[in-house]
Amino acid sequence: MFQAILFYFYAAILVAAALGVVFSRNPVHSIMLLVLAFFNSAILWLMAEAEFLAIVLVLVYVGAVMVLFLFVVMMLEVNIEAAKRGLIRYAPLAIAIALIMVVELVQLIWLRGQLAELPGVFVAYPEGYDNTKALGSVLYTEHVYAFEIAAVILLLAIVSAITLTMRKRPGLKVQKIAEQVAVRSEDRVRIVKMKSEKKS
Amino acid sequence: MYNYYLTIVLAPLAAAIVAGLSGKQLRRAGAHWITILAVGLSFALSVFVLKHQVIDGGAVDNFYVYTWAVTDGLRMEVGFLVDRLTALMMVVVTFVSLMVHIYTIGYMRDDPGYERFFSYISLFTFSMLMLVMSNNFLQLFFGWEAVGLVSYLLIGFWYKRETAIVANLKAFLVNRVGDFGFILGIAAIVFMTNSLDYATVFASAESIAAQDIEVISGSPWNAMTVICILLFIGAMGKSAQAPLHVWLPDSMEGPTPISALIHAATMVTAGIFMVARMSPLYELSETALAVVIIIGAITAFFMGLVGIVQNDIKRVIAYSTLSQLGYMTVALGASAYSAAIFHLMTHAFFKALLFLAAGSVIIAMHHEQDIRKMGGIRKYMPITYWTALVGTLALIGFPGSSGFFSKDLLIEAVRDSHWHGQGAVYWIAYLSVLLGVFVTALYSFRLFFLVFHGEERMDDEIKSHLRETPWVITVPLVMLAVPSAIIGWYTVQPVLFGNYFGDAIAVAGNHDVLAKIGAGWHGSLSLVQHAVQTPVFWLAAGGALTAWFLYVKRPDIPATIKDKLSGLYNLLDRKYYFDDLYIKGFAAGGRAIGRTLSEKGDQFLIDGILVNGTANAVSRLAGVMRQLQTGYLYTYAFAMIIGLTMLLGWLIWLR
Amino acid sequence: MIGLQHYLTLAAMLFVLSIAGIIVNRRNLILILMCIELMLLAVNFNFIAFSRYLGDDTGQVFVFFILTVAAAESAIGLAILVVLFRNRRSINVQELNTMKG
Amino acid sequence: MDFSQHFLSILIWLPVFGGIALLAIGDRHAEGSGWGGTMRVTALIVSALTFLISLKLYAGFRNSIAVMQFVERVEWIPSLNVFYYLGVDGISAPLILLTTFITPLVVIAAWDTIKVRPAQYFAAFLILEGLMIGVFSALDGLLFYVFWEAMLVPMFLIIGVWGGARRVYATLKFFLYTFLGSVLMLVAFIYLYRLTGSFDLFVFMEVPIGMTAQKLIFIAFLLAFAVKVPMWPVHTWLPDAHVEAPTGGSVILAAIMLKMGGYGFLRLSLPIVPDGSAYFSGMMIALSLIAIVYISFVALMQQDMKKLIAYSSIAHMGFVTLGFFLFWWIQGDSGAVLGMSGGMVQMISHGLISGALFLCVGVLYDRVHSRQIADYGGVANTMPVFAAFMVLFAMANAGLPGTSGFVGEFMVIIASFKANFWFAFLAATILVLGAAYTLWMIKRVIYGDVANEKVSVLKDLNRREFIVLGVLAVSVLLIGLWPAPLVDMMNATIEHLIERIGHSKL
Amino acid sequence: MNWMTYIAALPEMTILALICVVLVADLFVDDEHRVVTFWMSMAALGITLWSLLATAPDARIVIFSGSYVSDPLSQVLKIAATGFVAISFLYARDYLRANDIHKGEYYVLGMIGLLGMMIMISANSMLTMYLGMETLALSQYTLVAIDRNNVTSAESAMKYFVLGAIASGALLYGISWIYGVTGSLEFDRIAAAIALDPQLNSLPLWFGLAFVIVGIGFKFGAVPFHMWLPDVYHGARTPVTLYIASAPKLAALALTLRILVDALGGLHDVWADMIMVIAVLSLLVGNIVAIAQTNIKRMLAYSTIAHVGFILLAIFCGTDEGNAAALFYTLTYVVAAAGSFGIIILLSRRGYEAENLADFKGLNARSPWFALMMMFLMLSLTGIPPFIGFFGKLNVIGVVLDGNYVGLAVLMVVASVIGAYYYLRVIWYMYFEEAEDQAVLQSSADTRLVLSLNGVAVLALGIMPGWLWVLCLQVIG
Repeated sequence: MFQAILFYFYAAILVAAALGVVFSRNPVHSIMLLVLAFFNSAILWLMAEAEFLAIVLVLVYVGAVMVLFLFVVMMLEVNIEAAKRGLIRYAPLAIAIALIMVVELVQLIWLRGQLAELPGVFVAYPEGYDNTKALGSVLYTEHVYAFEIAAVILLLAIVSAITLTMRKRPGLKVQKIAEQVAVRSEDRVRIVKMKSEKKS
Repeated sequence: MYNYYLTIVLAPLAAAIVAGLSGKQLRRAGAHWITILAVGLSFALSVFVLKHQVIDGGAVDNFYVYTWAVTDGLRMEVGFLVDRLTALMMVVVTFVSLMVHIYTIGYMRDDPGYERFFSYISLFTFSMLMLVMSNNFLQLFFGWEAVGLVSYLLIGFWYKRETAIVANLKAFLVNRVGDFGFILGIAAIVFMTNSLDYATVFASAESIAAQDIEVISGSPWNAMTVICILLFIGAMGKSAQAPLHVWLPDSMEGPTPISALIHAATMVTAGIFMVARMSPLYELSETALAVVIIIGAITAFFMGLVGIVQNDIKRVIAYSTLSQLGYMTVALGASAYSAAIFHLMTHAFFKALLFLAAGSVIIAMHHEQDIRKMGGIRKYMPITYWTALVGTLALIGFPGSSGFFSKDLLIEAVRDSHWHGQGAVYWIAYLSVLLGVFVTALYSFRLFFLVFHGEERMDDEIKSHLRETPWVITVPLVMLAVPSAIIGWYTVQPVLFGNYFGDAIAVAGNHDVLAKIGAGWHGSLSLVQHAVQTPVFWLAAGGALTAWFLYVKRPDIPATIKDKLSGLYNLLDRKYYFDDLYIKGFAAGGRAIGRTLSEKGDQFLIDGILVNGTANAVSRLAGVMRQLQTGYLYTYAFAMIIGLTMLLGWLIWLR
Repeated sequence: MIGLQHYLTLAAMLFVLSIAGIIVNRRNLILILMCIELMLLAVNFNFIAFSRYLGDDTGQVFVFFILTVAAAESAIGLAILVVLFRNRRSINVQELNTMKG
Repeated sequence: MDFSQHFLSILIWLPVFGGIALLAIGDRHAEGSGWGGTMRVTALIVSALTFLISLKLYAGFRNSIAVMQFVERVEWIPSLNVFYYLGVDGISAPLILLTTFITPLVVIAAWDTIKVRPAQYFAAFLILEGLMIGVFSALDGLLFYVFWEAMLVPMFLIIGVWGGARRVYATLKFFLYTFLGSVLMLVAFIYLYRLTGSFDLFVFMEVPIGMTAQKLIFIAFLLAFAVKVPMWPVHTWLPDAHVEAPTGGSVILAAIMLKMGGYGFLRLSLPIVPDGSAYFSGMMIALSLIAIVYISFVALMQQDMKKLIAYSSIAHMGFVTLGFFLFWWIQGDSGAVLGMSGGMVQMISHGLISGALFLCVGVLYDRVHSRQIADYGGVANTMPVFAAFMVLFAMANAGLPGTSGFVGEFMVIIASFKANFWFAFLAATILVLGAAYTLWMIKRVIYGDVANEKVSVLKDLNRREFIVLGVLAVSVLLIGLWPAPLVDMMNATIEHLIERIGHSKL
Repeated sequence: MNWMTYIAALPEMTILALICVVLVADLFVDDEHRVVTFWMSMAALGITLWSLLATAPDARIVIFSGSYVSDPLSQVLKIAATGFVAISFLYARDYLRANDIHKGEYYVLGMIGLLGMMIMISANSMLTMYLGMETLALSQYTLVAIDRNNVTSAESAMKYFVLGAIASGALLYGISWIYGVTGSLEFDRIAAAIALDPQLNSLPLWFGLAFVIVGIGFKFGAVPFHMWLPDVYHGARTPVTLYIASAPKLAALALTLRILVDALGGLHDVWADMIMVIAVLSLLVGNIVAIAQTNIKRMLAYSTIAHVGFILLAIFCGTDEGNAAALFYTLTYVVAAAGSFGIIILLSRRGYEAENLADFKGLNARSPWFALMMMFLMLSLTGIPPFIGFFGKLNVIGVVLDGNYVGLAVLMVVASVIGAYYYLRVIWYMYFEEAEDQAVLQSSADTRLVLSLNGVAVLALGIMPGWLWVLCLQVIG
C-alpha cells in the first residue's frame, strides 16, 4: 500500500513534469522540468528494482545530456517571447490526438486482451541477486556484438559532431603541441654575427 | 470466243492506260488514235459477237476469267456471261462510244485535257463492258462503281469550274446512296444462296422466294422482295430514278460528249439493264415490281414536266433522259423487259444523237448553252438541224422512227400488263406514260423550235462565227441519225416478239404481256399504219403543235402562262425542291451531325471530360495533395501520428 | 499492488505526452528534441516493466543501449541544430519550410 | 549458320541493329559530299534488305496449313518459363510483309524532308520496324508484351521530336492512352501465366478458364487492343497523334500500328477467351458500328487533312473489328471466315491506303507547310500527277471496287448481312459517308481553280515522291484487282481459328 | 565455442577496421589531395567486397548468442549495398570536389552508414537491428547536413533527424511490446514463441506490430510516414541524395523481411492488411504528387514513394515468392535510381545544381549518349520492357495475382500509368525541347564509364533478367 502511494506520488510528479516540459514557456524551464522528470523516473525504476539503470539514467541524462541541452540553449540565445504564439491554437488538435491514443492504450492495457487479466506482478528477485552484476555479466558475453556497435555509434557521434560544428576560423590562434615540442632553438633564434658598432 | 471477249474488254482499258499515263508523250493525235482504234476494235468484235449470238445461233457463253478470291466457300470471281442481251448491250455501248470518240476529236479540240479525256472515255467503255458482260454480282458491282467513278471524273472534267466539281461530288454521292442499297442487295443474295454467280442465284430463285428475312424483327419480309428492292435502289441511283435523280441534270456540267455517252446512252441505262438481267428474280416478287413501276411512272411523268421549263439546252435533254429512263423502268415494272431493253437501245441512239447535236450547237455557239440566246440556227447548221430533227422525232415517237416502235409498244405493254385491274398501280403507271407522251413532245419541240427556228437571239459576235461544225462532229451525227431513224423497223419484231433474248430474260407466264401483244402483231408497217388510231400519236402531235404554237407562232404566250401559273412554274423550275431538300436537308444535316458529334462528342465529351478531364483531375489532385506537404515539421510528425493512430484504432475497434 | 500495468500506463502517458508535445510545439526545435528524450524515456519504462515482469534481464540491457544511443543521438541532433542556427539565425519550427510541396 | 532457322530473328534484329548502327553513325555525315548521306543510304539499304528478305515469308509460306511456320523457340528466361518463341501463320505473315513493305517507303519519303537529327529519325524508324515485326511474330506472351510496349518508345520520340506544334500533348496522349490499355493486358498475361505456368500463347489457348475470368481477361485485352485499333470511344488519341506526327510517323502509325489492335484480337482475345469474346461480341459489334457511322460523320467536318484521314482510319478500322466479332451472330454455317478474312484484308488494305494518303498530305505539307484544307484548292492545276495519285487513293479510301479498299469492306458487309440486316445496313453507310468525307476533301483540295499564291507555285512530284506513291498505287490496285493471293494466305489459319473459338473453354 | 565461427562477421569487422584506418589517414591528407581518401575508401570497399565474397555462407549461420545471422540473403544484400555505396562515392567525387565540400568525412560517414546497413542486414535480434538502424540513421543525418553552409541541407537534416527519432521511438515502443509479449528479442525465438502459444497472437502483440510498422514505413518512406523523403531528397546535396536513395533501401528491405517475415511471420494476416493500406497509399500519393513536381530530385523522391508501394505490396503477399519479388524489385529499382541521380550529378557543376526538370531540356542535343542513358533509366522506372524495371513489376504483379488480389493488380498498373507521365516528362524535356543551358558536361572518364554501364545495365538486365530472379528466389527460399 505504501509502495502504491509512493508510486502514485512520483508518477504524478513525473507526469506533471512532463506536461511542464511540453507546455512550458521557457526552454530553460523545460530543461529543468525534464531533469525533474528523469529524477522521478530514476526513483520509479528503483522501486522496480532496476537500480543499475536508475543510476545510469541519472548519470548519463542528468549529468551529461541535459547539460548539453542547457549549453546549447544558452549558446543559441533564442528569443523566448517571440516564439510563444501559436501554441494554444494547435493544442486542441494535439489533445484530441493524445486522447485518442490514450484511449487506445488504456483499452489495450486495462480493458481488452489478455493483459487485462494478468496479475501483472513483478517477479521477485532471488536472494543475493545483484542487478548491476547481472547486467554486467551479459553485457560482455551475450551482448558483446551490440556493445561493439554501441561503441561504433559513439565514434560516429564524435565524427558527426566534429564534422558538423568544428570550424577552422582564419586568424584563430591555436597551439600546435607537436610543433611546439619539436621546435629547436635553431629554428627560432638566429644568431647574427655583426660587427660591433663603434662609437663615433 | 474467249479471246474475243477479253479483247473487247481489255482493248479500251489498255488504250485508256496508255493514253492516260503517257498522254504528253503520245501527243493529242496519238491519244485519240489509240483509243479510237481500241474502241473500234471492240465495236467490230462486238458486232461479231452479236452476229455469232444472233445469226449463227451461238451458245450462251458463261465462263470465268480468273478467281478474284475464295474464302468461306464463297467464290468471288471475274467472268463473262455473253448471251443475246449482253451482245446487244455490247454493240450499243461500243457503237455509241465509238461515235463519241470520233465526235470528241472535234468537240474537245482546244481543250488542254484532251488526252485525259480520251483516256477517261476509253476507261468508261471498259467499265461499261465489264458491267454488261459480267456473270456475277461482284463484277457487276465493280462495273457499276467503275462507271460511276468515270462519270465522276468526267463530270468534274473541267475541275476549275466550281459548278462542275459540285456536280460531280453530288453525282458520286447520290450514286453511292444507290450503291448502298445495291451492295446490301448483293449481301442479301449471298446470305440466301452463298453465291455471287448469276446462274447459281437464278437457279435458286424459287427457294429464295420461299424464305423470309426479318429486317425489322418480328415482321418477316419475303426475301426476294427485300433483295429486289435493295437491288432496285442501286438501279435508282444509277438510272436516276426519283428521288435519286438529282445528280443527272447537274451532270450536264461535264463535256457534252460524255453527256451523250454516259448520261444518256449507256451508263444511266445500267440500272435498266441490271433489272432486266435480274428478271428471274424480279418476276418472283410482285411487291418489287410494283415499286419499280411506281418509281418509273413518277420519274417518267414528273421529270418530263420539269424539262418544259428548263432553258439550258443540255438540261432539257437531261430531263428528257430522266423521263425516258422512267419509261424504261415502267416497262420493267410491267414485266416487259424486252420492251425496256428495246427502248434502251433506241433511246441510246437518238438520245446520243440529240446530245451530240446539242453539243454541235454549243460548239458553234462558243459554249453558250442557254436556249433563250439561240434561235434560227437552222440556216447556219443544216446537218445539225436535220439530224437533230431526226432525233427529236424519234424521241417523241413519230411513227416510223425508232422511238415510235419502242415507245408505242412500251405503252401498249403497260396498258395490257398484268397490273391491269390491280387498281392504283395500274392507273398511275398507265396514265403517267400516256400523258408523258404529250409532255415529251412539248419539251422536245420547245427545245427544237427555240434553237433552230424563230428569231436569232444570239449576239452578233457569236453570229458572225456561227457555221456548221467540222466533219468529225457531223459524221457521228449522221451515223447516229441513221439508226435513230430506221433501226426500229428492222429490230422491233425479233427483239420484242421473236424470243430474241431467249433465256437471258425470264418472264413469268402470267406476266408475259409481250406475248399477249405479240399475238396481235402484224409487222412494223401495220403498226405504223395504225399509229394514227392510238392516243399516243395524238398526244404526241398535240404536244408538238402546242410547242409550235407557243414558241414559233405566239412566243409571247409562255411568259403570260408563267406569270399566271407562277406557283406551278416555280415548283417545276425548282425541280420540286429536291435539290433544296438534299442540300439543305441531307447535306447540311449531315454536316450538322458531323459538327455536333465532333465538337460535342469527341472534343467535349470524350476528349474534354473523359480524357483530358481525367488527366486534369489527376494533376489538380496532385496540386491539392502536394499542399499536404506543407514543409512544416509538425505537419510531417502529425501525419505519422495520424497514421499510427489509425493503425491502432483499426486494430482495436475494427479488427 | 503496483505492477506491470501501472508502469505500462505511466509509459503510455509519457509517450502520448511526448507526441502531443511534438505536434503542439511550433516554436522551438530544442523542445522537440526534449520531447524525443521523453519518448525514449517512455520506451525505457516499458522495457523495464516488461523485464521485471518477465524476470528477464535482456530488457534492461536494451534500455542500457537505448540510453547510449540516445546520448549519441542528442549530440548529433544538437550539432545539426547548431548548424541550422548558424545558417538561419533561428530555430523556429515555423520558419523551417523552405522546402515543401 | 543456317539462316533459315533464324529467319524471323533476322527480320526482327536486322533493322534494330541497323538502327543502332545509324545512331552510331550519327548526323555527322548527313550533309555534304563524299560521306554525304551515308546514314540515309544505310537506312535505305537496311530497310530494303529487310523487305527483300521478308519476301521469303511469302515465297516460302505454305498456305494450306494452319500451323505456325518459320518457328524459332529458344529458352529466354527459364525461371519464368519464358521462351524466345517466334512463328508466323496466315494472320501475321501478311502483316509482317506490310511492315517491311511500308518501312522502306517511309525512309524514302523522309529522304530530304527531315532536317533535324535525321540519323535519329531513321534509326527510330528502323528500330520501330524491328519491334513491330517482333509483335507480329511473337508467340510467347511475355515476348509479345515486350515488343508491344517497347514499340511505344520510338513512336513516342518520333512524334515528340519531329512532330508539329502540339506534339508534346499529342505524343503524351498517345503514349499514356496506349500504355493504360496495355498494362491491363499485362495483368491478364500474368494471370494466365499464374494459371498455366507458362507464357506460351498456345498454352493460353488450350487452358480452360472460367467465365468470370474470361470476361475480365477479355476486358483487359479489349482495352489494350481497342485503344490501338482504335475503337470508339477510346479513339481520340489518334487524330491528335496523326496531326502532330511527322509524315513518316503518321504513315507507320496508320499503316501498321493500328493493325496491332486487330492482330491482338485475332491472336489473343478470340482464341484465349472465346466465351468471353462471345459474351462481349454484341458490344464489340455495336462499338464497331458506332465507329463506322459516328466517326464518319465526325470525319466529314474536319478542317485538317490529317485529322480527316485519321478519323477515316478509325471508321475503316471499325470494319476490322466488326468482321472479327461476327462469328457469334452469324446464322448458318458460313460467313464467319468471310468476316474475319474481310477484316484482315481490310487491315492490309487500310495500311496501304491510309499510308498513301498520309504521304500525299506530307507531299503537300512539305511544300506549303499547312495541313488545313482551307489553305488549298485547285492543286490539280499545278500538280496534275500528284492529283491523280491523290484521287486514286481517295477513291480507294472510299472503297471503290478495283482498289484494295473495296475488298475488305465488301467481305465484311456481306458477312455482316449474314448476322443481321442492320449490321450490314449500318456498315454499308460507309459507302455514302466514306465517299462524302473523302471526296469532299478532294473537291476542296485538289479541284477548283487555283486558290492562292502558294498553290500557284506548287511543284509537281519529284522522282522520289513519285516512286513512293507509285509503288503504293500499284499495290493498292493489285490487291483490289486480285486479292486471291492475300486471301489464300490466311484462309487456312482463319478457318482453324474459327474452329478453335467455336469450342467453349469453360 | 569455436572462434572460427565468428569469421562469418568478417565483413563487418573488416569494414570497421578499414573505417578507422581511413579516418585516421584522412587526417594527414590535405584538401588538395582529398582524392586519396576517395581511393582509400574505394579500396576499403573493395576489400570488404572481397571479404564478403570470401565468407559467402552456404547456409544460415547464427553467431553472437543469436544476435547475428549470416545467410544467402544477407550476403546478396551486403554485396549489393557495398557496390551501391561504391558507385555513389564514385559519382559523388567530382561533384564534391567542384563544390568545395570534398571532405574525408563524407566517405567515412558513408562507410559507417554501410556498416550500419550491414548490421541491419545481418541482424537477428531486435537489439542489433535497432543499433544498426541507428548507425545508419545517424550517419545519414550527418551526411545530409554535411554542407554546413547550405540552408536547405541543414533544414532537411533537421527534419530528417526529428522525424527519424520519432520513428525510432515508435519502433522501440513497438519492440518493447513485442518483447513483453514474447519475452524475447531474438527473431527466431519470437517466431518460436508465437508458434508455440497461439494465445500470444492477440492485441498486445498487434499493438507492438503497429508501432514497428511505423518504423518500417518510415525507413522505406511509405505513406503516411513518407513526409521526410521529398524534403530530404530535395535539401541534401545530390551525392548525398544518391547515397540515401540507393543502398539504404536494401537495408530497409532487410529490416522489413527480418522483422515482419522472420520474427512476426506468424502474424501475417494481421500485418498484411496494414502493409497493404500503406502500400496502396504510397502508390497513389507517390505517383500523383510526383506529377506536380518541377524539381527532379523531389520528383524522384515521390517516385521512390511509389516504388515502395510496389515493394510493400510484394511483401504483403507473404509468400516466399513475394519476398523474392520484393528483393528483385528493390535491387532493380536501386540500380535505376542510382543511375538517375548519377545523371543529375553529371549535369551539375561548380555552383550549379541541376536539380530542376528544366535543366534536362535539350540534353539530347548536348549529349545524345547520356540522354539515351537517362531515357533508359526513366523507362526502366516506368516499367517499360525490355528494361529491368518491367520485370520487377512483372514479378510483383505476379505474386499479387497469385493471392487473387486482382483489384490490387489493376490499381498497380493504373498507378504506373499515372507515373509514366512524369518519367516521360523527363524524356520529353531531353528530346523535345531546346536546351537552355549549353555548358559542356564535365566529368571524369571513370565516372562516365560507370554511369554508362549503369544505364546500359537496366537494358542488359532487362534482356537477361532470369538469373537475377533465380538468385532472388534462391536467397529467399
